[in-house]
Amino acid sequence: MIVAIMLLVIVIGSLVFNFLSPWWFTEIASNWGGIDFAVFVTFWICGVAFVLIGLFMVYTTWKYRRREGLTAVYEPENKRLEWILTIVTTIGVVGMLAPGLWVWDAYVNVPPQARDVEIVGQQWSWSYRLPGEDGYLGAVDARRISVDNPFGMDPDDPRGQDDVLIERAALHLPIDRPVKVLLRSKDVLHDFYVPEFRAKMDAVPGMITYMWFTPTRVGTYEVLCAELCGIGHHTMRGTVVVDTAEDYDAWLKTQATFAQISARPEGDPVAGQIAYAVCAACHGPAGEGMLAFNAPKLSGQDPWYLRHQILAYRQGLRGVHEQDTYGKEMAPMVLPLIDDAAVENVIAYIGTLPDDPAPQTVEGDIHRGASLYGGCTVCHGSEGGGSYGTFAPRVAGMTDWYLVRQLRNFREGIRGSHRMDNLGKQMGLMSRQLGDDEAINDVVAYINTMSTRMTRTAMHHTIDDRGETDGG
Amino acid sequence: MAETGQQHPISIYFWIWGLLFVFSAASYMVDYAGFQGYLRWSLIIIFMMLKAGFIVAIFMHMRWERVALITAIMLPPGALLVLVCLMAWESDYTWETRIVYLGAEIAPEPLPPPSHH
Amino acid sequence: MAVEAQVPYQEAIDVHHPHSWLARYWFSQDHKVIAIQYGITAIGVGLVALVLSGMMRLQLGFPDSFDFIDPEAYYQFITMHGMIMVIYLLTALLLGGFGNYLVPLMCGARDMVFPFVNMISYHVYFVSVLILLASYFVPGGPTGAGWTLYPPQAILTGTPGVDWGILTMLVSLAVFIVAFTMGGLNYVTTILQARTRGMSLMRMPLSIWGIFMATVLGLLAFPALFVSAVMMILDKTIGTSFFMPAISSLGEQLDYSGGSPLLFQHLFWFFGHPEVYIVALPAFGIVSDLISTHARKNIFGYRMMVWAIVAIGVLSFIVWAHHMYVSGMHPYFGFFFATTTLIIAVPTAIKVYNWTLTLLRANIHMTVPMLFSIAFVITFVVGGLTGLFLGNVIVDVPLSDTYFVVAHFHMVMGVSPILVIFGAIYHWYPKMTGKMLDDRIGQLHFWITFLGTYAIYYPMHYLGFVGVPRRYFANGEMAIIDESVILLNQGITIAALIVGVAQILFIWNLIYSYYRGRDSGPNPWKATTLEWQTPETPPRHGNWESRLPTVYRWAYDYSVPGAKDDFIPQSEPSAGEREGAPLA
Amino acid sequence: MAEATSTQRLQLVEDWAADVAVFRGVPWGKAMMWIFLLSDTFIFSCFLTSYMTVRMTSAEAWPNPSEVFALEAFGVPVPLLLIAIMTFILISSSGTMAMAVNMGYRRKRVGAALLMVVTALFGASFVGMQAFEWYKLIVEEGVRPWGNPMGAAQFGSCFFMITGFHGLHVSAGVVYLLIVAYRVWRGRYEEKGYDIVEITGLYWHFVDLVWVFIFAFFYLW
Repeated sequence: MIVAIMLLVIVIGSLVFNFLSPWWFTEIASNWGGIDFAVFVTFWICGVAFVLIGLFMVYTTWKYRRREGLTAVYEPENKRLEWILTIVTTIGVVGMLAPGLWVWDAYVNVPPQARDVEIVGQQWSWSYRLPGEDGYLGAVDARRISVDNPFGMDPDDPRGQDDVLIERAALHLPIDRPVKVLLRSKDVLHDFYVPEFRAKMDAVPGMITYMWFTPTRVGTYEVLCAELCGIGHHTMRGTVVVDTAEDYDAWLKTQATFAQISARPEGDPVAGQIAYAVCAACHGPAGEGMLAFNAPKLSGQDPWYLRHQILAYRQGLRGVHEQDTYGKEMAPMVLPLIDDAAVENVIAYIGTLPDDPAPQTVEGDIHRGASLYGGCTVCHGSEGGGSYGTFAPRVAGMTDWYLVRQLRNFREGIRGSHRMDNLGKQMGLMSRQLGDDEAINDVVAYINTMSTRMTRTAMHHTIDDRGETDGG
Repeated sequence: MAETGQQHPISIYFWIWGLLFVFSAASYMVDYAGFQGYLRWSLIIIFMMLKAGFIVAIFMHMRWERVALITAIMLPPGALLVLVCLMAWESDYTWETRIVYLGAEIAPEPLPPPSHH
Repeated sequence: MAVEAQVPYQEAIDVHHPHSWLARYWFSQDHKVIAIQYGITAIGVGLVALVLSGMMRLQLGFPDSFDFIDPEAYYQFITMHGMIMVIYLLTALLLGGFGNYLVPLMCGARDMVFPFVNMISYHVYFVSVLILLASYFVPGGPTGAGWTLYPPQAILTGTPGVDWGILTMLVSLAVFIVAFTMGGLNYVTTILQARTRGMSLMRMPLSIWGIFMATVLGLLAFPALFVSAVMMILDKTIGTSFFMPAISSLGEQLDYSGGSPLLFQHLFWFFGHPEVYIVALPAFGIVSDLISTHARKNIFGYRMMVWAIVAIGVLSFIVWAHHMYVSGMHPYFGFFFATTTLIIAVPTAIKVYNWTLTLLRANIHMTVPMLFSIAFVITFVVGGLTGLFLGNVIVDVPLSDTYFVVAHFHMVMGVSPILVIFGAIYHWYPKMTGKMLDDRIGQLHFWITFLGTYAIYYPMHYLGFVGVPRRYFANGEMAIIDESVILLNQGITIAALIVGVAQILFIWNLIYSYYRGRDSGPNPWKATTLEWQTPETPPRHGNWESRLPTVYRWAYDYSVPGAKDDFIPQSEPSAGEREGAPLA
Repeated sequence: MAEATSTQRLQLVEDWAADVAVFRGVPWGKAMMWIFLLSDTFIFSCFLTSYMTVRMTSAEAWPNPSEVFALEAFGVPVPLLLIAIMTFILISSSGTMAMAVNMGYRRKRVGAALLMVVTALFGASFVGMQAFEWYKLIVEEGVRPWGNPMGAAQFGSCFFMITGFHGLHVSAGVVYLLIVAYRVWRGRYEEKGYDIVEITGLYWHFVDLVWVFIFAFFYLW
């Protein structure tokens, strides 16, 4: 008796859950309504089958439960019934499969007017490449990938010169124009997944995969990685912005091509020195950082990181959170750097400043810090030297009080909370591992031990610390 | 009963032995003579299948086994044929993306426009 | 006559009568002892995996609350949990445990055809478990590559356990495959060549059919895993490039070139999909027998059931790439694999119909094994139907790699087989020990497990509809996630913890009833199959007296009209019913 | 002919429907060996399929095995010379094995044992030549599992892996043969019958069979 009742509860309960559930697909933002339709068909055919079988079991377990005088009927088989059920099932299966294959056919056949976009996955960020005016993407080779050529472009391929390179920033797409997405991976498997687009495809190293869709709704969408790609898998986020045609064209004009990037003159430290005068007021004449002005040490920091942060301030990705007092102070300070050349100059000048380890002010439990730092190693390096590959800045030998504050800001969402700031979001997710302020102090205290080690190494061998740490 | 199990005139083994020598020599000659392309591949496969067939049928006595055993052993490798065919198709596809998009050296100049499957 | 000549068992038994504890319980060649060895080891290692799943749920329900779970540890949990559950618990318990115990008894044989090989099989399995568990004690800990172990990720920096963990995992798998092959050859040969008189294939209980087909699948599918494990070990240790193309990992150029990551995925799933049925088919078979026995009714459509098992087994070799729809394989494969996958749904559905139709006009004894069987059917229906979503290629696209997949495969090859295993243990424990398991504890264990697992996995499908990706250590701020999703996750975690803790009831019942349980007698369920007709309970080594039993009928003569009892054992001669014999 | 097939079909159904044993008259050991060989077939096929895949996906040139494995004879490089000799040796070992089986069933146990020892010797010489070939490839041609001067890295990887795995099978077979030969010679199977020789033979022929495929697909293709 109770079994029949419980089965009934399960069938009815599942139905009620389904109809009351607030959990369903997000509103679609691409042409793949067909996918939703196929899900819909499958869902209802399966739902009806579930309810029928469930209710049938309720009936049998209630009607034929053990009772006085009840005997089972001996009935080895019933050919007719079995055939009918087989045929009904087959019809149901065909009913699901036919629309499924129909839509799949559309999914794998790209319309000829679709424009190519290349998506490059790496641990743990997304980059993009658009063919320039010629409509072709230039040749690439994993062997060419380096700090200076993150996309592995072939510099001799004429078709690659006008390719637009968007490194670790948002991808913009024009609305209502089909795009063919070509996926490439530098290292491991990734999967480009925007829930609102429904479409999804793995990026596989050593080959190119593809899918296509047409964005149909203007908006900003979050990109997730849907294929396990290492310990940063859950932090591998990106942004896709679907624009109107005009907005898209305006955005495209601001993006640099491969040729422009290659032709960029190196920064001029002499010109940079003049611009640096403004910075020196807070960051110190030698870029050593000053606690009194809450300004961190700049000397010895990787140039790509400095560039990225200056741009983040300029674009309003950083220093906008209302609780980020010092960030908000910094934000207007980058405005005098009016163009890319000015930024490059000042970075070049900072590169000439002496890299003396910052004084140590933070104390904590080094052993606990060492074990907590385990999770940081993959990106920041076991010696805290940072890595361009993971876009993680150097932390060893930098101003430790600044690290403490930034870790706190990350953890509490004061920094890295801007929806377009995917790298900040990444650090935010990782920093949650440090449960309390004590943990932050411990880990920074451990980082301080690296800076002493680093200085010693530098004194004895005078080798480049980045070369040292990247090996691990 | 075991004594009568798989006992066959010894001459047949000599015959097959000789035949295997001939087929091996023939497949070796395919290489020596430098045949190329489909002719080479089909000859290699023909001689290979002949050799494999004789080893299984005569040396391993499959020819004299009952049909139940023959079917039980010979049918399951059909799954492997599916695997091999699909993997060949798959490899060809992977190779194509490497040539078309990853600028492998064999790529002809100029490249054809990106093809859509 | 040839077979009879090969069975000089009577002497063998006397010679082999073991005396010391070690000879009796460790170096035993008795299939029943080996079965229990397999069972205890598998359940033991399964408990480890259960604890790991509890820790994963803690992190998912209440992120940032547990210091000791960092991303590294989390990915190690999911990997070890998955691998242990699929291979070292389910495969080992269903085939090594139930296969070993039931095959000779139900076929009417004295033992496996090669008992010595069978014993070695268990020892090698034990070694593979030790190697697996050793990965928690090697530098860097176990691998965190996910149970699918996809390269390049599995052997590159950025994944936990990339130096030692992955190697212990791969070596352990290879060793397991050796163990399985030794056991599996025995099961298959015993079923094919060493049945008793009168036991034709079409009179075999469905349990044996399921175990037989699953073992055949294992013998043919595990090679693919073995080969890929060998190649990945070579890629990792001596730098070959089978699965590794040119790679720039974390900013560093590696020496690999030209390999194909997709090759691994194809090989893995060429093993992996049959593996699903290696777990499912024995469960299908066993549950058929449980339902028939406890409903006092013949299984409905026996012949269809057999052919469905065979069809599922054959088809399982040509559906593997439905795990790879969005892997970037040749796009046209989608058509082929979606079609074959949905074809396999037909025989599977027939099995479900026949289970429910067996209940129709039956006399259902709501014993604990019956409860678990009914729970299996409803759980399997949900798991099977959601499988159609994932098999129907385009529907898989938005759902793959989301929690829908997690919910689906836990329903269909996690909870379903486990429910059958519980039912089977309640069913056969009396034969193994001579004692009944306690009924009240059993009922309690059943209700918590059944309702609890349903509460875990049914709502989890909806996380997948929302689009929440799987294998995320923490979701953080994600555009598609709102408060309600977080709440749902917490609810699932609480249900999972309750179910996990409730398994103590089961373990307690096993131990308690061994000492205090009611005596069962030889055939407490009044079942027809041969294992219940042994002269002794538990049966001694050799199973039967000097004469092997002879089989006169199929395994499902329950409630035969005109019969004295509501069951007629398979070994009962059909003397009294020659005229109106209902069986064709 | 048609009549024969129809009786065969009948026999097929009868055998599968029989009680006790499906393979009538087939001893347990032989049935088990056949099923094991089936499983082993899947192992080698997966190795060869992987080889096919990496070779077909390779964008780099595949070294020409005919040149790589050439051997200098009388001052002239002869393509695949050693491989051809190895092939003939393995075929000969299969021949002697087949006759050992025959001898066994005739209960000529000394002859069977001797022929098995000859088979094992052929096998051992095969492994020896294989070792020489590896040596030549590694030391003289500079082929390594992770790379080679001639082209795609997978050439070496596949070669060492596949021939290595086959070589292990041959070596295990040699040991197996010697053990069984010794027991046959001692008369251990006088009562039980000589199925064991046939079972050993099945394994040995299988090893030869695998070589046929390796020869065709790796060396000639």
